Amino acid sequence: MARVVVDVVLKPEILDPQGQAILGALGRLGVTGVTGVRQGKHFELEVEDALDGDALARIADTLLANPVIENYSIRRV
Amino acid sequence: MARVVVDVVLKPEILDPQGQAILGALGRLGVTGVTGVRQGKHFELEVEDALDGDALARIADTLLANPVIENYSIRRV
Amino acid sequence: MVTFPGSLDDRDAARAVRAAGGEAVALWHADPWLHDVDAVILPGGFSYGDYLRCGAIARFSPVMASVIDGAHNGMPVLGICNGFQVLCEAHLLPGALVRNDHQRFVCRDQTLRVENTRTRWTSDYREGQEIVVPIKNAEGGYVADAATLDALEAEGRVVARYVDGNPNGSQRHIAGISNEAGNVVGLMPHPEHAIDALTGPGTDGLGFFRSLLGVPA
Amino acid sequence: MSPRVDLDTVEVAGETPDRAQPFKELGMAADEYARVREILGRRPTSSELAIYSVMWSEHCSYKSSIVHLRQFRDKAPATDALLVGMGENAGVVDVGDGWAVTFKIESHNHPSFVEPYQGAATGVGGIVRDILTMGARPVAVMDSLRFGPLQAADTGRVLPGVVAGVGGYGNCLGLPNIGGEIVFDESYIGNPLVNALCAGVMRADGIKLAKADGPGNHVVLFGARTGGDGIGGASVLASATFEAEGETKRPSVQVGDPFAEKVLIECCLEIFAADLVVGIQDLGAAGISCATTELAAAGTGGMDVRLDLVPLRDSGLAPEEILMSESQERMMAVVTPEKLDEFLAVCAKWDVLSTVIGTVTDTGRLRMTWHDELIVDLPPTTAANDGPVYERPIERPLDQDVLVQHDGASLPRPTRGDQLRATVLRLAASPNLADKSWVTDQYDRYVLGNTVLAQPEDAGIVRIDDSTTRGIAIATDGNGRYARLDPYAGAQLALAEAYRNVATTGARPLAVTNCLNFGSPEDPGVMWQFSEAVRGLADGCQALGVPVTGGNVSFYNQTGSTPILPTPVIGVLGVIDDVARRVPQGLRADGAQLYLLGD
Ligand SMILES: Nc1ncnc2c1ncn2[C@@H]1O[C@H](COP(=O)(O)OP(=O)(O)O)[C@@H](O)[C@H]1O
Repeated sequence: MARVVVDVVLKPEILDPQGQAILGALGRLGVTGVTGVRQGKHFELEVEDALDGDALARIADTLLANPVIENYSIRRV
Repeated sequence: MARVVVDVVLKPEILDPQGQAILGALGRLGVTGVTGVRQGKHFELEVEDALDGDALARIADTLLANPVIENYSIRRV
Repeated sequence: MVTFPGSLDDRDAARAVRAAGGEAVALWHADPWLHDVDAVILPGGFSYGDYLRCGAIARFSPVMASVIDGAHNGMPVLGICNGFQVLCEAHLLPGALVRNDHQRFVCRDQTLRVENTRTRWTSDYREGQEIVVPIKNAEGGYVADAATLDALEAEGRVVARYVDGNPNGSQRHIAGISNEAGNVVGLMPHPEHAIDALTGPGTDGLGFFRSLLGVPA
Repeated sequence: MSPRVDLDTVEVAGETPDRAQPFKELGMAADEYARVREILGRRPTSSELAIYSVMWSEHCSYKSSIVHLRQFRDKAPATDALLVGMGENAGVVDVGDGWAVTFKIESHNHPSFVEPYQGAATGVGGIVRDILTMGARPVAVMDSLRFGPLQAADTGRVLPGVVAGVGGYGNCLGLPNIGGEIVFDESYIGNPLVNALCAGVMRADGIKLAKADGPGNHVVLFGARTGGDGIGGASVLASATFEAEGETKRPSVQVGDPFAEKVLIECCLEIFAADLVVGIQDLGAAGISCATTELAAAGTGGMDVRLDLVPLRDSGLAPEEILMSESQERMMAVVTPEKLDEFLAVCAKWDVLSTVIGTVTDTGRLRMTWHDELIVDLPPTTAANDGPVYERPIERPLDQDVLVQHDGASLPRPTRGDQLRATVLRLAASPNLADKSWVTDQYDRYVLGNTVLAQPEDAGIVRIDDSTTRGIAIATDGNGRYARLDPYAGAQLALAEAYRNVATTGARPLAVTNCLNFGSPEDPGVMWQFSEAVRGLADGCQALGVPVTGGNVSFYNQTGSTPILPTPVIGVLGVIDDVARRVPQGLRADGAQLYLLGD
């Protein structure tokens, strides 16, 4: 058994209203020093050891991320 | 300037309908070998170097995560 | 009319088909057989709770394999709201729908301009006709890269645009698009909620369903 | 999971009469605990204590309010519209042509303060299941909200989450939101009120009741798995009995899964259409404790349950925690052996998990086992119906006279045109009166295609089905400031307002539901407000000829010793024969004449 983390983020050119809203809220809260926020998704998968990198990439590519607007990264933890 | 990643995940005992739905979809797609999925949020922050760990923890605690139902982790990348 | 678990406007869309003079046939997400229908509507709602991304899970249901085949063979397919999202996820239409720029669900009566009347779903309208149809979505902002947007406009594949205010931050005010052949249309607004002045803002939405029935298959 | 070595079985309880039990931590009074021992003739097992403590809580037993609420029955006007009265999950009203309508309003105040989005969302989910349980298709929701002043920090935290939660859950279920209220007042800082109403429609011969009839019939639990939601109290029990160290206190927050509820609704409607259940009950606040005791008490009288068969989300849950879990999106049905396969097949079609966990018996006992060991053996009526009843002290607050003396006569009044203008502008800009579309635009009012009137109308109307022209109109109203000045008249004013709002659409008012939001019942002043409000409402209903069909009481809405304004929220339901003839508000034609009716 292994744990795999897949992080999915919007491509840089896609507008991220959630990140923008957080940045705005930080400003209103008087927090200085944060100049950018992007929000993405974080998946933690429990996988059997037999599941290889290719299979994981396929899962990320077809289901967890939409490659039209998102990039992803996979790491075993 | 530094980049900080904050990952927010539901506490283990809290229901995660999204993770459940993904697990179900994987099953229907015929993907075997994934036994659990939890979905969380992933934030990428651009911060000034002066922003210290305490300030980051406060941001995570008050804005990015709801400590009643979520845990978070912070790492500089 | 496809029902996925979590579809909400399926009965409404079936009612709209009947109001336009057609016969509505219920299709179930787990059943790949299309029951010899002449056209398919993917209704609004929250298929699979819209968990993960809207439409992402529904896209893999057995019925969608048949819908994708049919669409490639020229069968008319209309995706409304969640159905539009499913069509994008299934790559039958380009681009994607993202969270509204103001981050909230929005339900309101919206004015649209119909820009392409050559699709299987819009021939009943006049080009440039302004119609009022409800919108209701949380993730209705249409996005695509600049080249795709340019191509959509150059090829006249923007079916309808928002006028009098963009309700969700959609790029270039896009409310609906079609594929190259014009048989597949995705629409964020809900024409099935504008077929009766008693229960909606008017009857402007009927044209989508009439268009389909007016053109011989 | 293997059986627990130190499981508190009925046998162990018999052998260890003196074992100390954490009844106080579970909110039970010493004399209540003594009564449980008397009923059982021994000390309760920890699982039995779990059941009695939740079933006898204020929330489930109405122990402080029941003596007052009886007036709704005693003073009920004669009507033949009532098919099911108070006491069931929701009352059912005959609206003609064989159609029946059920509706009810319920509070989810405290959970919405702790976690606004999930609290409000699960509030909607809970009331929708109440309606579904009656055999009805839910067709509309409404929400009545109270917050502190718009500028208060607490409001900034709570309000957006509550509105998003009401919308998020209701929109995802595909239920049109056809109205509600939003009111701001100082007294709700730290005590927001989130009252959700749902209405459902069925054929009058399709009413389902919560009872476990017929020995040998199966008890089926279906819907979501049981997790550690909302069992803060139960962890006291679990740790006191098997893990002295105690695990971390479990969250009291329930998380909603509207998608699971949506499929549960469709699944139940298919089950009802095929007539596959003898009785059915939703799992609400007291979870399996409530469903098993109430079903058994209302039915043949007995039930055997294998608690270890309950599907869990968290395999480490102890039996006490399973009994108290408030996990959402669960239902319990009683099914005959002949229909079981068909029942399970419908669940499978909708991907709804269903598990037979027990059997109806005629023993008069609710028995539960945990891996073959008997852990519960009690007469279910004692938990479900025979809870404690309190006549709490009542005292008109001393400051009431002073308060009422200020009748406003001494307040400055605008006399000149510019002053009037300024006053009108100030009123128009006040959050309590201003346009509410910033809230209502976040709610789907079109789904189902039957909404005939919705925001900003004073009452919502939905056609009950598109095969008929018949519709129902509903309005909710409540004014805490009036009720503070005079709770008797305040409750009547709220009733009259909702009644008028329904009547002016062209509908005929038929029935009343109510949600009574008050401070602590242990405060005699609050109890005075409560008793006066109930008396006012009961008298008002009698005078108007509309029965109260159900409702909900929410006590302990206070910060320190300061209670909220007494806030009875009243919902009135009416029927209109032809929805095309509904009367919208507003002036629709040039040259129309204005009339003032009444004095
Ligand atoms: N304020 C009230 N007015 C009338 N009936 C009430 C009121 N409060 C509660 N009831 C009735 O008491 C019964 C128990 O209510 P409740 O515990 O809320 O139901 P549930 O078991 O669905 O949670 C219901 O029939 C309800 O309608």
